[in-house]
Amino acid sequence: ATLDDVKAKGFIQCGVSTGVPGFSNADSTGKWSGIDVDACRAVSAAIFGDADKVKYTPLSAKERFTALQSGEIDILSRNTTWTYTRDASLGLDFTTTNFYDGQGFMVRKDLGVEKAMELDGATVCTEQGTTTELNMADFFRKHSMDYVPVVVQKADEALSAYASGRCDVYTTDKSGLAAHRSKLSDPSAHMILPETISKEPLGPVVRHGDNQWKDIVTWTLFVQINAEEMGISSENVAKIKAESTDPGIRRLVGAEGKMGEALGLGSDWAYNIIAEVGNYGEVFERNVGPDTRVGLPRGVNNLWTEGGVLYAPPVR
Amino acid sequence: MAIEFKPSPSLPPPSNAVGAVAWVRKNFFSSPLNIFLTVFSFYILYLLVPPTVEWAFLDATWSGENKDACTAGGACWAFIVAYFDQFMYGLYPQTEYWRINLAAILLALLIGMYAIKAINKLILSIAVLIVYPVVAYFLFAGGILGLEVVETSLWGGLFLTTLLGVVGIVASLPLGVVLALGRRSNMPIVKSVCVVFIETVRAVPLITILFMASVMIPLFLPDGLNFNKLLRVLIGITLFSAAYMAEVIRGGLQAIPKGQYEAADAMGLTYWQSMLLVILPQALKLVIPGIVNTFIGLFKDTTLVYIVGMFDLLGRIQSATHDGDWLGTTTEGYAFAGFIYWAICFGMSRYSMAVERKLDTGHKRN
Amino acid sequence: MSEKTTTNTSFFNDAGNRALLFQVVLLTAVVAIGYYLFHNLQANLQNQGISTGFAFLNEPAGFPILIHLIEYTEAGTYGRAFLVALINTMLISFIGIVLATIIGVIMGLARLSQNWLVARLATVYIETLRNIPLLLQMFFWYFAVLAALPHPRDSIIFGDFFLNKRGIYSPNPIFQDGFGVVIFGFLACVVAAIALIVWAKKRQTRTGVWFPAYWTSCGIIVFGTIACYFLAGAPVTFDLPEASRFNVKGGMVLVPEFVAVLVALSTYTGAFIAEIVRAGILSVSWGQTEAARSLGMRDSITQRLIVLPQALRVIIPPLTSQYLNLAKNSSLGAAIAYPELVAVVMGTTLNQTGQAIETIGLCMLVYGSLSLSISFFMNWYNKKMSLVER
Amino acid sequence: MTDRNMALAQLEPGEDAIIEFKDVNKWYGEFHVLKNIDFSIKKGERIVVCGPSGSGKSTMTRCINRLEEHQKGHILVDGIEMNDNLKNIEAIRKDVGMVFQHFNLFPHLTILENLTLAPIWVRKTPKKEAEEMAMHYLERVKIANQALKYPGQLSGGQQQRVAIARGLCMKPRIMLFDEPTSALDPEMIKEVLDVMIQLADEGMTMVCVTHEMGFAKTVADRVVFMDAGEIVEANTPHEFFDNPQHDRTQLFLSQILNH
Amino acid sequence: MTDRNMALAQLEPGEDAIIEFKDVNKWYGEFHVLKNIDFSIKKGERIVVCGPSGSGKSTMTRCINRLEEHQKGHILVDGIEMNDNLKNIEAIRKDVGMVFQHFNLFPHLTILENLTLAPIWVRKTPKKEAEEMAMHYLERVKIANQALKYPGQLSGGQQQRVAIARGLCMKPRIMLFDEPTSALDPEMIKEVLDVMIQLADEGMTMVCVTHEMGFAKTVADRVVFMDAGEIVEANTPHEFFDNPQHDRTQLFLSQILNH
Ligand SMILES: Nc1ncnc2c1ncn2[C@@H]1O[C@H](COP(=O)(O)OP(=O)(O)OP(=O)(O)O)[C@@H](O)[C@H]1O
Ligand SMILES: Nc1ncnc2c1ncn2[C@@H]1O[C@H](COP(=O)(O)OP(=O)(O)OP(=O)(O)O)[C@@H](O)[C@H]1O
Ligand SMILES: [Mg+2]
Ligand SMILES: [Mg+2]
Repeated sequence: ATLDDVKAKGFIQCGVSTGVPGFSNADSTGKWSGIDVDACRAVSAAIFGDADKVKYTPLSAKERFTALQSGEIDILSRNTTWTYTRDASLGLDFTTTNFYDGQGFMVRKDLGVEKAMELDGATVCTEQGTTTELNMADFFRKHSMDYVPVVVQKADEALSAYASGRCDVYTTDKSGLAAHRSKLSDPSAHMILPETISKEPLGPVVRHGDNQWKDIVTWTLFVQINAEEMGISSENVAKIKAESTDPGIRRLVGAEGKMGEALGLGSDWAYNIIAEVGNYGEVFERNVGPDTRVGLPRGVNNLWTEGGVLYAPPVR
Repeated sequence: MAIEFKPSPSLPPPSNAVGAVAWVRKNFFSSPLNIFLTVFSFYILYLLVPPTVEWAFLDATWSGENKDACTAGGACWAFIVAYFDQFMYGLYPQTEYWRINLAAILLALLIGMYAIKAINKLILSIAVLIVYPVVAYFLFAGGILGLEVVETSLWGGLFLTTLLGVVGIVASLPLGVVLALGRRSNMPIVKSVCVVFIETVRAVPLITILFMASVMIPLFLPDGLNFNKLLRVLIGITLFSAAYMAEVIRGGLQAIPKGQYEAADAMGLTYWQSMLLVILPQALKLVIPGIVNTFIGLFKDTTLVYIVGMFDLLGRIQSATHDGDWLGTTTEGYAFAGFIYWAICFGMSRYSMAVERKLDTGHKRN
Repeated sequence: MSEKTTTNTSFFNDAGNRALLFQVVLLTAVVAIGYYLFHNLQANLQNQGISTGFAFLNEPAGFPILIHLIEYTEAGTYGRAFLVALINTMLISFIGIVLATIIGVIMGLARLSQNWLVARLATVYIETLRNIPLLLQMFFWYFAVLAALPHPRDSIIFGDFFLNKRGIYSPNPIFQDGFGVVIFGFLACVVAAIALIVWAKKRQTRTGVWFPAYWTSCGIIVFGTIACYFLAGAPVTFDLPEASRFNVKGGMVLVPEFVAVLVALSTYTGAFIAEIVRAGILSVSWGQTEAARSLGMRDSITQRLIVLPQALRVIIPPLTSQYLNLAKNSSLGAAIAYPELVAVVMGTTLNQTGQAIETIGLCMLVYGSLSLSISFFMNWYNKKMSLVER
Repeated sequence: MTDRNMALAQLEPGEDAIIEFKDVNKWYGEFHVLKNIDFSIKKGERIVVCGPSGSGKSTMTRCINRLEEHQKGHILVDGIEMNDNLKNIEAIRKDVGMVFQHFNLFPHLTILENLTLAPIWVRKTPKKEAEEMAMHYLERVKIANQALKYPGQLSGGQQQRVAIARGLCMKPRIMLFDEPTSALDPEMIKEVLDVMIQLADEGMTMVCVTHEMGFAKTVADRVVFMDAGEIVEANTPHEFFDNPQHDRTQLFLSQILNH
Repeated sequence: MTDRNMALAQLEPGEDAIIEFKDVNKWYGEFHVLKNIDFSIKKGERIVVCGPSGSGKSTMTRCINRLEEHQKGHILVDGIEMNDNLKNIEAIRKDVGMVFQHFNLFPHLTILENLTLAPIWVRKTPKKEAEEMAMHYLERVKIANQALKYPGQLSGGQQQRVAIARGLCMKPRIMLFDEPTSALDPEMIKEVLDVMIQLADEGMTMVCVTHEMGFAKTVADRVVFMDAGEIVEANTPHEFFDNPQHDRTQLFLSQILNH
């Protein structure tokens, strides 16, 4: 089973993108960061009590599924959209969603386009082998608009092609758009159109058939969401563990019961996740929040209690 | 009675036959077509050279923090300067650069030692081919003697390019020899296995092989058995160029006269003795140009690892040009990469010519 | 007589047995490894519930393809997409081979030119392009050249032709009724031209009198066809490109991806071909040229009848490998959005269906047969050439 | 020096000269290879050129059909001056046949095609006629039965004879031979010389670079001896062999005869 | 035919035979190249093999050290049968030296290395010893001073002598020569034959394919004449030249002697 393998080799092999700021991106010293990276780090914290026992494999969109299928990586955490076909026939299991996204369009401001419906006849750049490619096709077909697709092998090159003026429009998930816009030389000269043309639930993916591993990855995220809901953060978790009397919280941080055992983990697994990586809100703010270069609002990715859709099953 | 013969003195040629004027006339203006070609060539030079010189030198900017520093309108070499370390070493930790440098110096020293007569070439070769790789591996990867472990995923830049090239070259040669011998074997199964392998590999693009190596091999291995991606890519590259190498070497083997095989047989040498002592030394020497061409091809082909998500020199440059601070420096990046690859490949081909000449005077003098 | 014929030999010392044994071991090893890999593959596929088989080829693809010579929409099947990609690969290979050959021959001859400057320029061209990786050259042609071209709004316009970042736009001919007449006229002209050449050749054999048949027949084909065209009432209208909001609309367009791949492939391979051509020509000794000259033959005839036929023998085999390389290298087009086989099949299709084995197998099969057919054709041609010679 | 050239010039009236060298000089780069060659050859004359290796014999001969350019002086062949004019060169080359030491047959063509190529393409002879003529010459050199073979299938002597027949097929008025026998073994040399003697008997103008002194004695009208790019001596074979004027010639002859 | 073979067999008692051919047949594909060769050679005998080109002389010789395989019959060398047994072949080849017409020296090795290669790798002689022995044989063939040159730097006759020395260095008991002089000029032929005569005098068993009839007369114990894959006649030189039994032999000899 994957868990045993991972424990035996001492680290998690995590498949990430080749560089989307805020989601998974390596800095000039080779240190990876981003929401997708933190997903892997949280799992590592749950298993090893140390968030840094992760090795990263940068993958282009077209390599990613094969890499996971073949066992090259243990978790694919690389803004991958959860779709029916992928879940059902690729030999993959989507765990849960850590980022609710939707596809959008980015254009140059001086083009004078305000709405996606004005894009008839435009040239559109996107990355090869993604749902984006299909959504784009569906969108233009649905509205019987003409377009010229320029499908580039890697996201980076697709962005380059857009930047060099090969295309009028760059399309990908809106989070990606924001991240990519931050990479452009003059971000303010580009705008993201208001429409969202698809649902893009993004989350970590694991191989089909290993339920234990799937549960670990799934519940790692649920722990982070629950922690935010309960107000537990990396800052106060130690204090809370020592002082809290709320049985729900005590169960979560491992002060009571042996919740980790069912997953094959230690009882402080959730504690470690929160201590090492933080709760969901922390992860979001740190990587893509308004104060970062990417600058995304919390929006739909907020707790259900705050008007978002994040709703994690209780840990009990 | 015999008239004495004194050869008339040699006169200098008429001025229109030699010297700069004659040279110019003969090379540039000897016929209408020639005149046209000359004018046309000068026009092309005029189109290409001044703007290039202006862009690359006169108007270039050599230092700066980001693209905004490059205001002169020429090349923005500041970008290369800023990213130079990454282009050379990839994401290898800065504090550990000395390990790569040390390995490079060691290799240069070892190769330089070939020039010294007193050293036994066999021992030296063993050192270069067996001891050195082990030492270099531990230097690069670390993990012993208190060296910090450096993940292969951090290896990149020119370092990775060189590593892929050198390992591919060193490993594909012996494999190519074996395949070539196999293809010329008179054992039908050995022969067909080699033929099928060589022809299949030669028929498909390197990309497919790299793709297989980088993501598909694990599908063919039992659960849990897996090995490093860099290693898999190396194996892919090696197999690929071994197939080409085999064909080159086969050409050399075919050029050795049958008499040499027979003489070796008649002297009682075994198959492997006669190959190693008699046939291969001659065959390999014959095909040095072909071997070097394969090396150069291999070295250039290492750029394809970029497509399977490894960051060699080209990959590093390509991703650096996406840095928001340096957007629009694509041309500089490509020019730099082009120059490095060119210098190495061109150097290799010239070096091989020199080696060939040297071996030539050494052995065949008829 | 035969009392001491056979000294008993151990089984392993017999040359035949040894060879047999070795081969059996090798075969067993190959089969065993093959079986082992296959077995693992099956187990892995089963474990992970990955579907297998080629049924996906009949399912709708749902993704667009930039360049399609045959009818293709997003509603087409994966099989259709595969076909489109295959045609794109063959298209770029074929045009690339033709262009590379032309460039190679010109550059090879230029390097042998008496004109010092021309020879040097050709040398610089060859030594530069040969020693820089093709992928880099593709990136260069795509991104650097793309950057240099104007936005569609500031298109460079020559009459009905537009040049901008989106490509080269030209009028697209639309054939009306009556175009059949033109085609028929064209074919008739070709037949007439061939007849003329045959007649001229016959007459020359008979009487020795020359007739410039090649130029005349070119004239017949060109002017005859034009005449037919107007006689038929000019049955072609043009869909002219015109500037629209984002792009130039209508007309025929050569997209930058195609142009970049084509330029990169043909200039790169052309540099190799140039060296092959040069070596081939140099392999024909100067004595041959001198002999022809001393017989009073003009240099053009000497080249055509004496030097070239002999040089071709040396040129063709290495030329074949260059053609094969070009076909395989077209797969690098995937890196810059040219929708060829690797991009469409190993890229998008593989990603949507997840069937790595089938898609990669398909690709390898295609390249294998493409390579085979090129070398088959070239071997046939080579044989024909050498038959004529010997 | 001048008087030596005068002496040579006196030998030629020059009126019915078919080849005239007037003070010809040639350089290879800085190297002065032909010095003041002043010499003419009458119609029907048979000239043998000899001299030490490197003395410029080949160069002089090749100037006659402008396989080499000269830089000073004039060469007139059949009254036409050899200069950059392509028309002239073509016209002369039609009239001047040349046989090379290394044959230079076209290996990709049959013997017959080797012979008919130039007549068909240069002289515009009908193919049939050209072939008949070719067969005629092949018979003369006694290898008509080899017509459909390729050069690679013939022996050296046979190849050399094909080369001669090829030259003859253009019906040249002048034939140049550049050491046509030095690559052959004695038996083959005899074959080839026989053919040349036969040609000579028919009155063709011939310039032949050779060291076959037997041939020179039998056939030549004049023997020209060159050294260091100059014509040292030109005389009838009789005078040349029995009574050489220059000490250089004497030295050379003594070496050849002793060999 | 049978009685001829009988006659030949009678000449050999066969007891101390060192090479025995027993009814040997060989085919190249469909082509029957050796037919019923039945013949034996005594220790110390010197055999000269002659016959027209293509008659199978080389093939027969090369069967002795199994550079060629035979398909029927038996060949025994030193009592060991030549068959697929690798051990046997290796053992025989150590004992049988061969000198090829085209020398087949190894061009990438010096003369000395050419000579010491087999002793060192096959006989496992220490390098020093092998070199001493090599120098000894080089002296015997009078080219010790060339030891450090490469084959390409020697003349044909010298190369041939190196080839002989190389064969001798394995201290073989049998030497096979396949037309060792046919590529040489008369002067060099003499040099080489002298060396061979010297060897013969020392009692080595020799099989020599040659058309040097002088050599045959001086040295051979028996002359074997082959045609069309058969041994037509085998006899002492005296008998063979003065009193050939078969008209085929007579015809052949008349050609050779008239040449
Ligand atoms: N292309 C060339 N460039 C420079 N020097 C040359 C060239 N061709 C010939 N020479 C020199 O010109 C001189 C005359 O050459 P030529 O071939 O005419 O001599 P030759 O009298 O025919 O000698 P041989 O009897 O050896 O054929 C020689 O010294 C030769 O080295
Ligand atoms: N490898 C081969 N395949 C087919 N036929 C062969 C082969 N080698 C030799 N032959 C034929 O076998 C016959 C005998 O050849 P062999 O070399 O023994 O003749 P030979 O007597 O040595 O002639 P020569 O005096 O010309 O060397 C010849 O007709 C030759 O054509
Ligand atoms: Mg000469
Ligand atoms: Mg023979």
